[in-house]
Parts: sequence; structure tokens; C-alpha cells
Amino acid sequence: MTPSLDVDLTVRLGPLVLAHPLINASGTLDLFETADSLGAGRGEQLLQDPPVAAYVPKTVTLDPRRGNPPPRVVETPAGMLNSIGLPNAGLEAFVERDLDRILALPRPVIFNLGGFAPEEFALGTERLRLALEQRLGSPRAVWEKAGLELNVSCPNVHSGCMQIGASADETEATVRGVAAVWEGLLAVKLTPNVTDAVPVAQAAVEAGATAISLVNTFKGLVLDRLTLSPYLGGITGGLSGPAIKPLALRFCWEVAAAVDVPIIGMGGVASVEDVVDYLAVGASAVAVGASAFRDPWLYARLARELESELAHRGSTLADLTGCAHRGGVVGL
Amino acid sequence: MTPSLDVDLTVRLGPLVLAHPLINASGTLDLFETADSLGAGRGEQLLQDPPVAAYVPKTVTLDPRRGNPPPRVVETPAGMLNSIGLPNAGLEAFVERDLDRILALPRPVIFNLGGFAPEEFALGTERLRLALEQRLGSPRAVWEKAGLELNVSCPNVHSGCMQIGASADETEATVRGVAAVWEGLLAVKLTPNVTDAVPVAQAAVEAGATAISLVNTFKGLVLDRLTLSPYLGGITGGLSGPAIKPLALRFCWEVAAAVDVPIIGMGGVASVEDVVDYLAVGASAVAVGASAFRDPWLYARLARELESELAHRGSTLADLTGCAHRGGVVGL
Amino acid sequence: MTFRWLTPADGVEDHRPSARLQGKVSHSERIGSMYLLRLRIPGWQTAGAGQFAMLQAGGSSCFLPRAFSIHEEVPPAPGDPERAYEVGFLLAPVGPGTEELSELQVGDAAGVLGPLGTGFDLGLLSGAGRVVVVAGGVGAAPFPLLLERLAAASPRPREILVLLGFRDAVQAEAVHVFSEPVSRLRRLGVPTHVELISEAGDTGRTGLVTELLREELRAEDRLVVCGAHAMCEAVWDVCLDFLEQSAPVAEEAGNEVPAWFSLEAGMACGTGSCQGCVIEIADGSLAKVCRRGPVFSGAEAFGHRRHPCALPEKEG
Amino acid sequence: MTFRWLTPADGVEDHRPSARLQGKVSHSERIGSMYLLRLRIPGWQTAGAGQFAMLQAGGSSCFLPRAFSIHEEVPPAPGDPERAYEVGFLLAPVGPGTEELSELQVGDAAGVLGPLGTGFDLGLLSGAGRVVVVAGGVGAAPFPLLLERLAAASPRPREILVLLGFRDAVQAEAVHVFSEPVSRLRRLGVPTHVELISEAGDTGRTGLVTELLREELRAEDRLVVCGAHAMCEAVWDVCLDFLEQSAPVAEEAGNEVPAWFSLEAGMACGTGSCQGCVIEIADGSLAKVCRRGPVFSGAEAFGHRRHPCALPEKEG
Ligand SMILES: Cc1cc2nc3c(=O)[nH]c(=O)nc-3n(C[C@H](O)[C@H](O)[C@H](O)COP(=O)(O)OP(=O)(O)OC[C@H]3O[C@@H](n4cnc5c(N)ncnc54)[C@H](O)[C@@H]3O)c2cc1C
Ligand SMILES: Cc1cc2nc3c(=O)[nH]c(=O)nc-3n(C[C@H](O)[C@H](O)[C@H](O)COP(=O)(O)OP(=O)(O)OC[C@H]3O[C@@H](n4cnc5c(N)ncnc54)[C@H](O)[C@@H]3O)c2cc1C
Ligand SMILES: Cc1cc2nc3c(=O)[nH]c(=O)nc-3n(C[C@H](O)[C@H](O)[C@H](O)COP(=O)(O)O)c2cc1C
Ligand SMILES: Cc1cc2nc3c(=O)[nH]c(=O)nc-3n(C[C@H](O)[C@H](O)[C@H](O)COP(=O)(O)O)c2cc1C
Ligand code: FES
Ligand code: FES
Repeated sequence: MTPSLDVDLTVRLGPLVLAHPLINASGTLDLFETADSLGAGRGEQLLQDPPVAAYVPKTVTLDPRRGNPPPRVVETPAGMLNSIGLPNAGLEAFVERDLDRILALPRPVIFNLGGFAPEEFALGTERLRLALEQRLGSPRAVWEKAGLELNVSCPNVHSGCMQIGASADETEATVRGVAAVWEGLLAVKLTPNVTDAVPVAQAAVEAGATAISLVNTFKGLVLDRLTLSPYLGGITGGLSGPAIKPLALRFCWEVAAAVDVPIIGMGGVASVEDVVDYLAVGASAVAVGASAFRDPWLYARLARELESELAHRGSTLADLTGCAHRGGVVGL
Repeated sequence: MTPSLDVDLTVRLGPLVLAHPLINASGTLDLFETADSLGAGRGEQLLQDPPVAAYVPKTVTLDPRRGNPPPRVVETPAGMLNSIGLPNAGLEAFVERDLDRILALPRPVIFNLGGFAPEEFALGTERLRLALEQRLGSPRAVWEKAGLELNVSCPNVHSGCMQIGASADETEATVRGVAAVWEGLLAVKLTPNVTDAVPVAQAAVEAGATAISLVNTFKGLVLDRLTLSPYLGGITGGLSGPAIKPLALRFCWEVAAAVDVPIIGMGGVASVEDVVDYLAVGASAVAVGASAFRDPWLYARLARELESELAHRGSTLADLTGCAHRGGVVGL
Repeated sequence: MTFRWLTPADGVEDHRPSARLQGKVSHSERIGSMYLLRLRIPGWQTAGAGQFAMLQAGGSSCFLPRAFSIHEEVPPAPGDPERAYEVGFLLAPVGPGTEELSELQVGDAAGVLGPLGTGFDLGLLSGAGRVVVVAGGVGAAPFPLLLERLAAASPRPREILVLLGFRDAVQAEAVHVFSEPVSRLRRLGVPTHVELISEAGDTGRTGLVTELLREELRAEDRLVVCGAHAMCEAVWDVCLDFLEQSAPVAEEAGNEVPAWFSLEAGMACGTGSCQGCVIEIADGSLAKVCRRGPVFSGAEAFGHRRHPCALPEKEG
Repeated sequence: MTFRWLTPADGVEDHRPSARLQGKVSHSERIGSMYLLRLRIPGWQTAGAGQFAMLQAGGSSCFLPRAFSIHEEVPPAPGDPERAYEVGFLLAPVGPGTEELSELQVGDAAGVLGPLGTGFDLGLLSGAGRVVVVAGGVGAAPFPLLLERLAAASPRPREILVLLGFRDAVQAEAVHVFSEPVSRLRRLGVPTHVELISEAGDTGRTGLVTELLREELRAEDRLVVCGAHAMCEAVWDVCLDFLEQSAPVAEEAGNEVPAWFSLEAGMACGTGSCQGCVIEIADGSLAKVCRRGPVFSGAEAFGHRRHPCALPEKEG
């Protein structure tokens, strides 16, 4: 959706230009599956005018992954736990099968790459860059269309993804390898399952990250009500939804104060008030995850409501962004 | 409350014998204030037959503390954030003014001591032990009446309480000092704001802790809706309530598997299902915090419901305790 | 009342663009232990039998919507300016989501995403010798719509048999939801029989629906099945047994009993985004119930493996 | 419907022992922009004027109950086997908790904890020359009960003046909640006057309630005040000004205008357990509004410090 532009909502994330700050969180919106689900009319509309300012596909890994055994999702108070486990067909299949239709979307794309060792990320990035250059021509065309988000923070794979993001050193090594082969937007997606996310964010920026995304989900456990053994096939899962919002907002607040690159804030965003909060603590873009399961157009609606909110407060997006660090705004 | 004992709910925490597993979380129940609030009839009933199997007073520190500036509490989705900041009159005043009436309660007591350096905890413990021996006579009488919980995990004081609990080394030093002067139940209350609570729990046990309490609150942030600056006087606060339950349960599950001492589980307990979950992941006692703000008799009600639940499942408390680590139970 | 975290959901304001439709309860009725909920839904597009919708009560305390089979569907009245369908659902309250929905009153709001998923293939059923419906408990939900569609199809199946398994007499009151489609089929000359069996034995025969099926199954039957997973597996075992005993017939039919199962899984999105609703199917892969399903053929879902112990069916 | 995380709250089952009472809505009425909610509460014990209760709508989406002044109270009817009080509250919907409560219908349930806190000291008011009620917006809530209690007291104040500040004419409809206690006082021979002022000026005089007070304040007055914090401070400033101007009289009265303020703070427990509701009072200490308050004397709360800028009053 392109909101009626009485208020300028444009956001720049490195070389990417977004019409507004609202994007989807990786793994929570498959535009093509959703379009198919919704049937001809609404489905086409979804692909022709996607409700996100940039599209973030689900994490892809070098090798194909089956993901975790079911059950994979369960509701919790004001949230949900998932143990999807990064199922995907692998980067090669992604490039073959999905890349063209993703690039055909009238939006910038932020690809999300997962891995279990620093080298994997670099390899994957090289492969992706090659594929993009083949399709888009010049590097410049690539950087204006495609950003990259590194998922070093998935709590649902037991082979070590989140361990990278829990360590400043491993994160630094990972980002350094990728930055050597990727000049576009390079966001690193951090885990909140750490004592302190700031050193990890700083290490990522030090190594060449040009944005920080946070947060991924919080590790949690739900038991089967009857058998009292872990309910999810993956035993533990990642908590998301409104329940985590105050926690995620705190991480964004701390990291935004500590680094000088744009922040992609997320965690529990469900309403325009949440969007405003993330912008106020310093996020440049705001990703919506689980709450959009209720409506795949939620992003667009929030963008429109943000527009009204800014008009109402009589402030610009720039005024709002990071204002919590500057003593807040009065507005209103 | 003493539930009608068709089912044996007795719990042993070191030398303390509890009639059932339900206790209050420190800082969330002041029996005397509540009794005064409720007026003569209900107030007396509360003190004569307290709804908790053991009473856990609010954290006391060596020196008096004013606590954080208001506002100190705010609701969040399925929970609340608090930044109380450990206001208290200091240990000396606590001993003078509060100790006698606390000891007069017909329940074991688990004192909760806070501090900002290992030595403070040892000093405080010595002082408390002396005061208890003066009042109760023999050490043995002390250990049967009084346990100790060390709060090394408060996220709301900026002078370092939580830093102790975030470090296995500092926790070990703290507990070692206290264990040298305290032979009764010695619980260490851990923070969930860490990458891994297991090494901290293990260090605590190594140093002499005879129980582990977890979790304290999760650090979070809420902005003022109007001004978009941090809402709480203490800037950040600690999240508690049902929102955190899956997260807290995961910590209990991991720590219970790693240490061999009783666990006092807490975080988001609101219903008997929650109590059962904590027992199933290995807690021996279950503490209720913010949910009891709705009703100071909630503990007792949950104990009674636990009794029914066990009767219904046809299992004993021992069957239930830790069963999630043994493949669950079928029961029912 | 709307939750802060549900703000952009239900209400009077225009929330376009949206895929989430605003339903309004037009009828709510208790039927035994279940509830019939009818929603008036402007913007609804006609559903295939076996498709489902994600529903969420207005001002819900649940974070996620819940999946429900489309039970009945009435197209917009000719003069209706909103062109609203009336869509019915049959609910068994088993937890907070279903309880909320069952407590809705006429006029209350509900969020609706649908129709979704892959339903029954009418083409494979309409020409059948006999269509056998096998349903356990609230598994009856998708079949009134299916029977209506078969009644409207051409050709129609030559005969229809509805086998319903219930827990007890109270649950069995749900048999009434078949009255209308069954009379219609009969009026149209399609012999249609309904048989019930209950575990408690306080109504009709005592036992499981698979017993009825074992007695009734014939070579020309095409089965449509919905119920607890264990019931579905048990039904498939009956099919495999039948196949063994009548190998020559089966070989003709491609060595497969033509049976389709509407299966369940916990869902988050219902639209293929989250990969939360997968089940392991016969070829060992994981399939999304919300996209490839909820209707799977027996061979696709269960293959030729038999189920070591078909548990007695629980809550339908 | 009840939330999983609210399970042990409201409902038909016996949940003894409990301090939380089960209220049932007996009356709900919109008055301008506010709501009058009456609950029938078995087990309620009579309240002092100025005390409050923690309320939570049955099946609430809020985690915590909310604090409300006790607005009116009717003791159990003689023959009532439940001995239930009828307790009224005046609500201004400003967020999810107050919205839920204002949407309750007759027969709906609400959890109640109360009466709580320290109210007005009748002894200090009943013998007064004149009692002046100063209320802003929903700050009117505690005063009908106070007036009823003053009417029943002995001695009664010689005169009563009620000064009400509202945002606009719609909010000002709340003046009706004073009709009954005012007529009663008048019938009992206590001259009682009500004056209103509104910021919007669309009813009666235009301005702030402090303007009325400034004109009216006399040496023998005792004030009872409730409203937004900034309004309370402004009222206290008027008192201090008055004191300066009439120093000799004030000195007699202990150099203090006798004024009591019902103050607000966000609360979690309402019973002194959480220490969440503190405000900084005149002596620099932090006091729990739920225990030491909600009613504080002006000197106790504000001391002799003046407020640099008394903001215009916001939402009462
Ligand atoms: C395609 C499809 C169609 C459906 N059609 C219908 C229909 O027509 N009518 C109908 O009544 N139902 C139908 N269902 C089922 C319905 O979606 C569920 O009953 C509903 O989601 C339950 O939600 P709840 O909040 O009431 O219960 P929940 O609390 O969500 O629990 C219900 C189920 O969730 C699972 N679950 C969640 N948490 C736990 C836990 N901690 N331990 C153990 N199990 C857990 C279990 O499977 C349990 O049976 C359908 C489901 C699908 C997928
Ligand atoms: C002793 C006492 C008596 C009272 N009596 C009455 C009465 O009789 N009638 C009546 O209508 N009200 C009364 N109140 C006020 C009433 O308790 C509040 O209006 C109510 O708690 C609001 O709850 P809510 O969920 O509707 O709104 P909330 O969302 O809780 O917000 C209402 C207030 O909470 C604070 N707040 C919470 N979160 C934020 C945030 N993120 N940013 C900024 N502010 C925030 C603000 O102070 C705001 O004004 C009384 C309060 C007290 C303490
Ligand atoms: C079902 C589900 C699947 C997810 N898959 C991914 C993923 O593949 N890669 C990733 O980086 N994050 C993934 N996430 C995390 C989200 O991108 C997001 O960080 C998190 O859910 C917090 O946002 P929310 O509270 O709005 O959901 C997933 C989250 C959910 C709920
Ligand atoms: C208002 C409030 C005050 C608290 N004060 C203390 C405290 O003084 N000492 C302490 O160890 N924990 C304190 N806690 C943490 C609780 O004891 C408990 O660990 C936490 O709230 C999680 O439980 P809950 O989700 O049931 O509330 C406090 C929690 C709340 C909500
Ligand atoms: S429910 Fe999300 S993919 Fe099926
Ligand atoms: S509200 Fe908890 S102490 Fe006052």
C-alpha cells in the first residue's frame, strides 16, 4: 500500500528507499502463499500492491531444512510460541524457484539468510549476490532493490544459529565475512536471549553491519495440558506477540542508544501505538510478526494510522524517530 | 489455609516443612498492610490463617532505601511492569519493627535479602541470624522456622543487584559468604535477564545454596503514551504476570535439569494449570506474584485446586514433580 | 470492548484494505454440546465444501484466530446492498477460543479470514456410486455444506450414507444439522441414510463409527471423513482391510479406496505464511494443513501403512 | 467467558476463602460522558466516604483491577438472605479498564476488592461552618457518598457548597449525581448550593473551578477536593493565597486551611503490598496512595510550597 502522502513517511535503510516504515518480520508473511489462499481477487491485489514497504522473505539456509516436528505453534497469554525450525528448500532451490517472483514485487526486498557457522553466511551471500546481479544487471541495481538480514538469532534450531548471535565475537566474524561480499543494506538480526545485546550490536556494526534488526523471539516452554510433557515438537519455542513488547522495546531502546546505524524494531507490534513506541526509541523501520496473522493487510493499515497519528501530533517522522532519547515530545 | 488433606501436599524445603507448595513471591504480598486494608474481620483471618504455605517478606537491604520515583507500575499485555526499586527501611529497622510480628505468623518464613556486593549479603545474614536466635532460642528452632532467599536479581536498582545474579562468579562469592553463616534453607533467586541461567544456578549450588528460586522479573520498557518518554520513574522496569510464564517456565525446566536442589518456581502463575506446569518441570514450591494482586487469597485457592487436580489425575505430588523430565504423565 | 493488542481488528470503522472481514452474529444456537454460529459477512466469497475460515470473537482474549470448517453458506439476498453471505459454523467448545465464539450473541462482531484451504473435490464425488460421510463429533461440521453442494451438482451421487459417531446422546443432538440437506437430497431423489452410534450407548447403537463403516463399506463407495485424528486413522485402516479382502475390485480402482479426510492441526495464520500447521504425511514430508489441506486423500495422508493401535476416538 | 489467566476470579463457583467479592451489575447508566455503575455485592462491608475499591470486569482483558472511589452505597434490604450491599461507582472511560467496566450490562459479573484506603475524616467535617466540595470532572465521584454521610452525621455542617468544574456541557451532565444528596441535605435544613463552571463554556460559566473557589473561600470553610493532580495543586494554591491574605484568621486555625484531597496514582494491589502507588508528599517522603490515602490533608500532600505554574485542569 502507498498511503496517501500528506505526511512524508519515507524511510531510507542504506540504499533502500521505503515508502513507509512498516515491513513484515521474517517468517511471518509469505506473500505468495497468502495470495493463493485469498483467491483471485484479493490475492492479486496483495501481490500488485503489497501491504509492506519492503518484503522480508522467510529465512533461507544454504542447505535444505525440514524444520521441527509438529506441533509447531501454540498460543500463550497475549502471544504465541513457535518452533518452526527454519524449514526451507535451501538457497539453491530458493534462487531457482522463488527469486524471480520475489524480485517482481513492486517493493524493495530484504532477504533473510540463516546459518550455523560464519562461513555459511559468507557463502550464501555470495551465491545470492551472484543470482541478483544476473537478474538485475548492475550492482547498483541490486543494492537499490535488495537488502540482506542475517538471522543469527533463531532459538528454534539446535545446531547453533542463536549461539552466533549470543556471542559478540562470532557475530563479528559472521558479519565481517558477509560485509566483504555485500555492499547493500546489511542488517543483523539479534536475539534477546542474552544478558546484554549492546556489545553484540556494536560488534556487528564494527564488522560492517549497516543496520540492526531486533528482536528475534524469546525462548520459552509450554507443556501439554494433559501429558505434562513439552507440547511443541521442538521442545522449546520462541515467544512473540504483544506479551514481549515491553521487553523487545527495551532492547531497541538500549541498542539504538549505542549504535549509529538504522534500527529495524520488532516484537509484539499490534497497534499504531506500538509502531510509534518503536520509532520513538529509535527504530527507523518497524516489523510486524505474529499480529499480522490476523490480517495480512495489517502493515498497510498501521502505516495509514501512523500517518494520521503524525498529522494529529503535528510532527514529522524525523521528529518522532528517537525522540524518547531526547526527552520525548509533547505534540498533541 | 490448610487445605483439607485428602491429598498430601506437604513440601520440604531443606528444614522447612510447608503444608502445600504455594507461597508468595517476594515484594508482592505484605500480609500486615493487606490485613489492615481488609479491615477487622478479613484482616484478622489473613494473619491467623495466612493463605501462603510460607511467607516471603519483601526484600530487605542493609541500608534503608527510598526506592524509585513514581510512577512505579504500569499494565502491559497480560502482565505488568514495575520499577519499585527495593524501597525498605533497612535491616536494622526491619529487625526492630517487623521481625516479631512476622515470626508470630503460624507459617515458616523465607526472608529475602538484597544487596549490591557479596559482603553485604554476608553481613545482613549474620545480623538476621543473630536476631532470629535471640528470638527463637536454638539454631535448630531458627532453621525450622526461617529460610533465606538471596535477591541477586532485581532489575530495578541501578547500583548492581542484578549484576551479581548475571555472573556465576559473583553469585558464587555471594552465596559462599552467606552459606558460612546460615545453615537453614538458602535459596538464591536468579534473574532471567541472562544468556544462560544454568551456570549461575550451578555456581550457587556449588557455593552452598540449598534451593534455587527463579525467576525474578524481565527487564522491559514502556513509554508514556503522550510524551513518548519512558513512563516509569525508574525508566525501565521488570515484567511479570502471565505474559512471562512460558519464558519463566523454560528457565525452571533448564535449571531443574541441571541442579539437584529444590526449585522455587515462579513467573506468571495465575491458575492451577500454571502451578501444575511449574511442578511438572521440577519446582518443589511455586510462588505467585502479580496475579495475587487480584486477590490476596489466591495462593490458598490454588492450593485447594491443586489438591483437586491431583485427586482427579490420581497422582501424588511426588509423581507430578519433575514429570516433564521423565516423559510426562498420562494420568487423567 | 476491544483489546489494546487487538485494536485494528473489529469495529465500525473502515479498515480497508483488509483481508479480514467483519462478521456479525445473525444466529447463535446451542445444539446438544455444540453451537451453531451464523455470521453475516459482507465481502465473503463463496466457499468450497471442506474449506475453512479463521474466526476470532470481537474483543477476543485470544491472540490468534481459530480455524473452523464452513458448515453452511447462504448467498446474499437479492436486494442486499452489502451483498453479505450468511455463513454458518458448528463449534465444539474445548478451550478459550471456541468458548468465546460460542458465547457470542446476535449482533456481536467476529473477525473472519476465509474461505481458506483446499476442500473436497466435488468432481470426484458427484458421479460416485455412493458417497459415505464418516464423521466423529464436531467432525460433522463440513458435511451439511458438502451435501448441499452434492445436491446441486450434476451428476449427483447415486446414493448417500451418513455415518455419525458421537460420544453420547447430548453430543448426538448435532445430528439435526443434517436434517435439511438430507431432506433436500431425498426430495431430489438421492436415497440418503443417516446412522448414528455413540460410545456411551445412551442413544442408538453403542460403539465407534468405524464399526458401522466396516459393515457398510462397498466397492463403489467414495468416503469423506472428518473427526479426531485417531478416528481418521481408524477409518483408513478399515479401508485398507476392505482393500485386502476385495483385492480384485480395488486393483481396478487403482489399488486405492477413494477416501478424503479433513484433518486438523494447530494453526497460527491459516494462509500458508507461518508453516505452523504441518503434519507428517504418507511420503514422509511435512504438509501444511492450511494450504495442501485441510482435505487430504487417504493415500496422501496415511499411505498404505496401518496404524498399530487405532485408539478409541476422543473428543470429536 | 473467562481468561485462562483470570481463571480464579469471577464465576458461579464458591471460591472461598477470598477477599475478592463477586459483584453483579444491578444498574448501568450513561450520564453525559461518564457511567454510573451499580453493583450488588454480597459480603461487602460498609465503606467510609472517600474510600475506594479495586474493580475488574468479569472476563476482563486487563491484567490488573482498577481503583474507583465509592460513589454511593445502599445497605442490604432487610429480608435479603445474601445481605448484599448495592454499591455505586462513577466512571470516566479513559482506557481499557474503564471502558470494559462502562460496557458491563445488568447481570454481568465484576470482581471487587474493597472498601480500601483512608477516606475523609467525618469528625473533622461534620461540625464545620461550611463544607466546600471542589471537584473536577469524574473527581465528583466520592462526594455524593460524603454528602449522604454528612447528612446522617451529628452535628451536621452548617452549610454546604459544591463547586464543580467540567470540561464541557456533556461532561457536566454528571451534576445530576448530586441531586439526591443535595435534596436530602436541604430537607434536613442544611443550606446546600451547587455551582458549575466549564472550560468549554457551553454550560454555565466559563473557566476553571479554582475561579469559583477563589471567589467563595471563607475562613470557616473546610474543603474536600478531588480531581486531576494539577487541579488539586491549583486548589491548594488558592488556599495558600487565601491564608496569606487573611493571616490572623489562619493563625488561629493553626496556620492551615483545612482541606483534604483525594489523590490518584496508578495502582497494582490497592492493599499496600506492592508499593507501586506512591507519590511524593510534602515532607519529601513517598506515601502509598492506597493506604495512607487516597485522602490526604493539603498540608500533608503539598505543604506550604506553591506550584510554579498551576496548569489548566485536564481530564478530571
Ligand atoms: C481446518 C480445521 C477445521 C476445523 N473445524 C472445526 C469446526 O468446524 N468446529 C470446531 O469446533 N472445531 C474445528 N476445528 C478445531 C478448532 O480449530 C479447535 O478446536 C480450536 O482451535 C480450539 O481452540 P480453543 O481456544 O477453544 O482451544 P485451545 O486451548 O486452543 O485447545 C484446543 C486444542 O489445541 C491444542 N492445544 C493447545 N495448547 C495445548 C496444550 N498446552 N496442551 C495440549 N494441547 C494443546 C490441542 O490440540 C487442543 O485440543 C478445526 C480445526 C482445523 C484445523
Ligand atoms: C483512589 C482512586 C480513586 C479513583 N476513583 C475513580 C473514580 O471514581 N472514577 C473514575 O473514573 N476513575 C477513578 N480513578 C481513576 C481510575 O482508576 C483510572 O482512570 C483507571 O485506572 C484507568 O484505567 P484504564 O485501564 O481505563 O486506563 P489506563 O490505560 O490504565 O490509563 C489510565 C491512566 O493510566 C496511566 N497510564 C498508564 N499507562 C500509561 C502510559 N503508557 N502512558 C501514559 N500514561 C499511562 C495514566 O495515568 C492514564 O491517565 C481513581 C483512581 C484512584 C487511584
Ligand atoms: C511463526 C514464526 C516464524 C518465524 N520465523 C522466522 C524466521 O524464519 N527468521 C527470522 O529471522 N525470524 C523468524 N521469526 C521471528 C520474527 O521475525 C520476529 O522476530 C518475532 O516474531 C517478533 O515479532 P512479533 O512479536 O511481531 O511476532 C518467526 C516468528 C514467528 C512467530
Ligand atoms: C510489584 C513487584 C515487586 C517486587 N518486588 C520484589 C522484591 O522486593 N524482591 C524480589 O526478590 N522480587 C520482587 N519482585 C519479583 C517477584 O518476586 C517475582 O519474582 C516476579 O514478579 C515474577 O512472578 P509473577 O509473574 O508471578 O509476578 C517483585 C515483583 C513485583 C510485581
Ligand atoms: S497455519 Fe500458518 S502455514 Fe498453515
Ligand atoms: S497499590 Fe500496591 S501498595 Fe498501593
